[in-house]
Amino acid sequence: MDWIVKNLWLVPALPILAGAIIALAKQRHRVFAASLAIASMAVSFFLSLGAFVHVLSLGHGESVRQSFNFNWFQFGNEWLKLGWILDPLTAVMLLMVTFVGLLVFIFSIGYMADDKNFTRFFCFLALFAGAMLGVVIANSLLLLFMCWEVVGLTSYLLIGFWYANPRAAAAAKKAFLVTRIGDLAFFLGMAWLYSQTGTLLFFDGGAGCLEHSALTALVTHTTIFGLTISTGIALLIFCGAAGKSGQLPLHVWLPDAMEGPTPVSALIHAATMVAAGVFLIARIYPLMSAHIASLSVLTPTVALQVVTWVGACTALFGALVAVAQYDIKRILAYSTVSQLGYMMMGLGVGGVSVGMFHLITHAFFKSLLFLGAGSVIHGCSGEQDIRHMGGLRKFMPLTFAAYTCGMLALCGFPLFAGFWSKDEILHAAFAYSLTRVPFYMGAFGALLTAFYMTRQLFYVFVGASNRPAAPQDFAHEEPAAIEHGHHAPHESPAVMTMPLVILAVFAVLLGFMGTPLWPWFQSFLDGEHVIFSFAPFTAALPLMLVSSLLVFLGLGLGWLLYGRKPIEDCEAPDALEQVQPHIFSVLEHAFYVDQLYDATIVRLNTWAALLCDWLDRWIWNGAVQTFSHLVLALAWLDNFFDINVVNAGFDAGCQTVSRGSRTLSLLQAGRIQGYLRMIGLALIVLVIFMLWGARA
Amino acid sequence: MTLFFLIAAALTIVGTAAAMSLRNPIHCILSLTLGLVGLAVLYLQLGAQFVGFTQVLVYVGAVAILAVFAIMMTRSAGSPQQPAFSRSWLSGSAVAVVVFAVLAWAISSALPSTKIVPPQPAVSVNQIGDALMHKFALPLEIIGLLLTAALIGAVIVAMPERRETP
Amino acid sequence: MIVPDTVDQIFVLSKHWLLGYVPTALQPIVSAILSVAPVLVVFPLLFAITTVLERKGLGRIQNRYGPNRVGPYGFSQPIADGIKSLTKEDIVPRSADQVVHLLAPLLLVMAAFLAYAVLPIGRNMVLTNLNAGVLFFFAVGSMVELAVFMAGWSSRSKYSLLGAMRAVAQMISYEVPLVLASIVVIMASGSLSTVAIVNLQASYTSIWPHWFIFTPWGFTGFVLFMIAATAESNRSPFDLPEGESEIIAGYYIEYSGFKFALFFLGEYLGMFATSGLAITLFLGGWAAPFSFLTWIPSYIWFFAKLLALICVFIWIRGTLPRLRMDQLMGLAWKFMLPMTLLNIFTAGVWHFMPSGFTRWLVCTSLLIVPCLLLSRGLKQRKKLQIRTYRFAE
Amino acid sequence: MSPLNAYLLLSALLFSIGLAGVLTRRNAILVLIGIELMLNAANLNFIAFWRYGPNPAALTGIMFAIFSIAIAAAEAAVGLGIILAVYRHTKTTDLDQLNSMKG
Repeated sequence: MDWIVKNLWLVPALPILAGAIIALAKQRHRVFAASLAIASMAVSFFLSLGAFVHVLSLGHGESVRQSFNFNWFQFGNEWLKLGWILDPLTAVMLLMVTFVGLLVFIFSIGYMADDKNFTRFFCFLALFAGAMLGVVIANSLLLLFMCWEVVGLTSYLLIGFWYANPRAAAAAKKAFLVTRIGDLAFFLGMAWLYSQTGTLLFFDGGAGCLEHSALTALVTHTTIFGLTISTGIALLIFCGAAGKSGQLPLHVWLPDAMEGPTPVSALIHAATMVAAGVFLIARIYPLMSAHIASLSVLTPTVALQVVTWVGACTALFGALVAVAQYDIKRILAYSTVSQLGYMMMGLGVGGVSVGMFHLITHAFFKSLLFLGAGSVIHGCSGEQDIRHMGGLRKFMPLTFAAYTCGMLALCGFPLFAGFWSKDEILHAAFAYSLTRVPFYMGAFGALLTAFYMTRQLFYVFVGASNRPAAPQDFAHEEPAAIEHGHHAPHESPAVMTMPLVILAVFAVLLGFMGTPLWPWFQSFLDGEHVIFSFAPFTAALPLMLVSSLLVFLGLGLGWLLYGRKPIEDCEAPDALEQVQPHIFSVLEHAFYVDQLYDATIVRLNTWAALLCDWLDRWIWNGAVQTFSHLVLALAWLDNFFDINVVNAGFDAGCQTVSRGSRTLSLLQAGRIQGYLRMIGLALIVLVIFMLWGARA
Repeated sequence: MTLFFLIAAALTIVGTAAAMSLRNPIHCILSLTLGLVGLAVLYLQLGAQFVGFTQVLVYVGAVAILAVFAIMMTRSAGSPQQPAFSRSWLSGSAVAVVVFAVLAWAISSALPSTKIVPPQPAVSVNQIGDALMHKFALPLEIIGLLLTAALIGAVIVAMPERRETP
Repeated sequence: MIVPDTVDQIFVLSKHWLLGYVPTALQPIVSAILSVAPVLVVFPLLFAITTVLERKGLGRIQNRYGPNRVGPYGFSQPIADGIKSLTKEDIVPRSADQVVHLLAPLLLVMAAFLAYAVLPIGRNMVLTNLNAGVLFFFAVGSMVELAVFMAGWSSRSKYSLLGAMRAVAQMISYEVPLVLASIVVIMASGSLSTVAIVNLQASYTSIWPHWFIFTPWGFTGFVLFMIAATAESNRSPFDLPEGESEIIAGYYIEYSGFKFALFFLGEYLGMFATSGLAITLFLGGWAAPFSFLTWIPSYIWFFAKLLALICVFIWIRGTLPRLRMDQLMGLAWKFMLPMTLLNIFTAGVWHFMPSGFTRWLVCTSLLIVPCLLLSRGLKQRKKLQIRTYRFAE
Repeated sequence: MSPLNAYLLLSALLFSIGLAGVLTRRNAILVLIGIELMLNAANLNFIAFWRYGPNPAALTGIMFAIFSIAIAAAEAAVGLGIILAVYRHTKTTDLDQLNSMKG
């Protein structure tokens, strides 16, 4: 075992340690906190780099995977074991998380400079980074789950950072609860897995739950509806992933999570945390794809089919809703939802490498977009509604340039990072054996993505600057912006623009590591030798052309509606709204999903609460009261019985006895003559008796 | 039913009745002695001379005197203040009368009234002496023991306790 | 000798002669009367003579003349006394119990006279030859105490009551030794009837009579009997009840006139009766002292012995001082009783031992030694204790 | 009315007179005398049955009478002793007052 594998635990431990130390620091130790967090992140980044190089040097095949397990605690005569693993998947994720995290840390120094709770913010960030790294390196589902929970906690803390603002607190609570539902399913799956395989370690020298022996055991048994156990467990764990990655049913918390500070959104709700769900599915991919030997290797199992369909629906849904949003961060949130849908679909149809490639690229350009939005908000002193912005091109040229690179990468403009990764997914979807529908949904989604990104671009950066004289409700504005005053928007300082530039560079260049021409990334993940060949490129060429056509179509539509005539009046209805007011309002309210949930689950909850309260108040309390009254009555009865019957009876008995004894004692009154009289009478009787006998 | 028997019986009955009914205890004792002498005469008439004379010797000589002494020593010699008879004298006498009636009835009904009178058995003191010494030797010893015990007992009971200061 | 026999039986024959004239129906009653009448006459006359004899005897003992005014040498003094007692007024205390007061002297005299029924005055001259003669004598004797008590109590005076109580206590105490002493003779003779006892003593060996007195237990028995007898009849050393110096006249203090005389009569008759019994038991009754004197009629001998005993009584009365009450009681219970019991024992020994000198030696020593020991016990000078009243508190 | 019956009746009468005395007299000594009387009545019965009984030579009647007289005398002596002791203790011979022995 190499040094790096054994000491891999340092990567998550350092940020957590930094978080802990910062937690003890006082509010005014701002510089100390920031520097400590960034330092720990940097060291983790270098360690990850070392690990990445080590994995590269290992070569290919099964030996690529190295894990280190240790006994955690003993219950009964069994030892519960935990451990961490270093394989290409881990290496890539480590690299991505640490690098993006580092950039976000640097960015947030500038962004949060004016905030009072600066140190607390960095403490939470460090804690979050450590937990995320923990999830990545975990070789045991249990350790993964633990870090998973800490990640959920930190997301709650960070979303609700400005807890004074009630909307932020509500959003944090909502995020926490929704992910909690998913985690519950995840936990059930984990428990079921443990009960079946007896261990939670992924790779334990052949005995791990993801290894061949355990998988065959899981596959052979079937549960309800004929599903194999592996499928059941996989689906349960997928629910956890869906919750965390904001898939369709459990996505409602993601848009509301924008209440948190923008670096948070960038780091957590774009790059890392939401990606954790996808990483989890990638990690347990062998379980998902396990099937009885009779089926051919490539036929997708039921679990993967479910992943695919959920991914496709989420992608389409996210894209549709993003079109009708006014808040700059809310648009990006829905776009993240849509992209996560793409990733899930990629995993479902293409396999681990396809999904992971899009994840990595998405992490970079989405965090770029968020940070860009952050600097815009920072510049416009807290203004978030795109209708109040406009023409910022002149005021913030650097942010505008970086933002456009991110936007083009997101839309999948040819040769940008997004284009390659999204194309891989669409290619895999097109080649999907079962149905072609996911491909069409994906294509339409790509079109919509291009459309709403151009809409946003034109609203924010292009056109006349129609900032209102006085910004309406201050309440929900960020407190930082308020002190900023109302002078004209200005470019963000260097500490904020520098990460933007770095990210922009990556957003553009990252795609080339996984092109069909030289699929290094895919082979690296699959552990094969990368071969430079034109065959796959030529095969994928037509599909690439189709997707680029869609992108251009989207851009054109966007320019048609918003670019041609600059938006004069911020109050005027949106262009799309004029065309289709009804559909627009539906989209704007995200298909009324929140309202649906409120109407159903929340109301059910309240009713249940009322019912419980009523039940408790009347039934249980009543029962207790009646029982106590019963006991009281019983006691009173017993007392009554005791006094009147027992005592009275006993006294009466005693009196009769004493009276009887008194009368009897008269017989023995001590008068001798009395006795003698009696003897005389006895004599008489005796004589009579004798005579009577004699005469008879 | 000789005249002599009637006289003696009358004497006894009058003596005893007076003994039981007179107010003054001393008079009672004296009338009792009269009754007892009458009884002794009856014994003589029945031919038991020895028993008759012992009766007189023991009762008139000893018991009467003893009773008189007892009366003198318990200071009830004078005519008693309270009524001589106990409160429930009526029931007592009633019981006595009923007892007499029952006994009389028993006697008259039980025994056959045979008229034949067996000859007067001649008993000499020698015969009594022999019987005492032979057939009734054990009872004689026991009576001797009993009398000594009674003697000592009576003395002890009646003796004033030693702690009586003079 | 025919002549002495008819003279001896003259009274018996005369009685049968008289009976001949009586119709047979009345014969039992007349015969009873005829035999009782002489006793009722002879003994009161004897009483009269002894009063004179006693007063003249005492006088001579005290070196003075007795009564010598009435009749020759004062011998008709009893007639004068008799007339005096008859003419004296009979005073009865108001608080006295009339009936008992009257009955007491009568009962006393009656008891005394009844005693003579069993004494054999002469050969077959006995009123009733009872089989249990001695028992009859004692039974009747015990009525005397009752009479004494009646007399003392009925006169309702403290002195008379005290005297009566003393007399009764004394008589009861001495009755026991009296009876036990006579038991010796009964045991020896084997019969309770006085006539048999006298007939047993009437035989002679050579000239000496077989009187019981001539045996060691006989002599002690006679002495003890005589002591008890004097106590029984309240005479001389034992005349505490009518000790003149202390309580004037004892239980007959409240009597006067004829009742007073009756008391004296009863007392003397009692004395004659007990001495008569002594004679029949120890001195051979009517038997002559010597075989050659048997020709003298038997009743002469009885009365001669009687007069002799009377003189002894008078002699004792003149010489011995009066005893104290506790000495009297002590003598009775501490000396007399043990001695009589011992006497009975020696009589038994006497009966079973072969006759001869050893028998005499053993018996006399058996009697003398305890007598000396017991008498020493009496002589201890006991400190005169303060008189403790034995009243039942 | 055979002589035996006469004697028995007489003794019954004597007995009931004694009993009446015992039951009615207040003075303890007179009660004792009453008891003596009852005993004498019994003796009379003994002698009567001896006299008119089948086997006078056996002398059992007389023996019984003698022993009974002896015992009666002893009993009288002890009884009077006790009465004296009671008197010394309670200063009274009245039976109605001597009722401390009661239930």
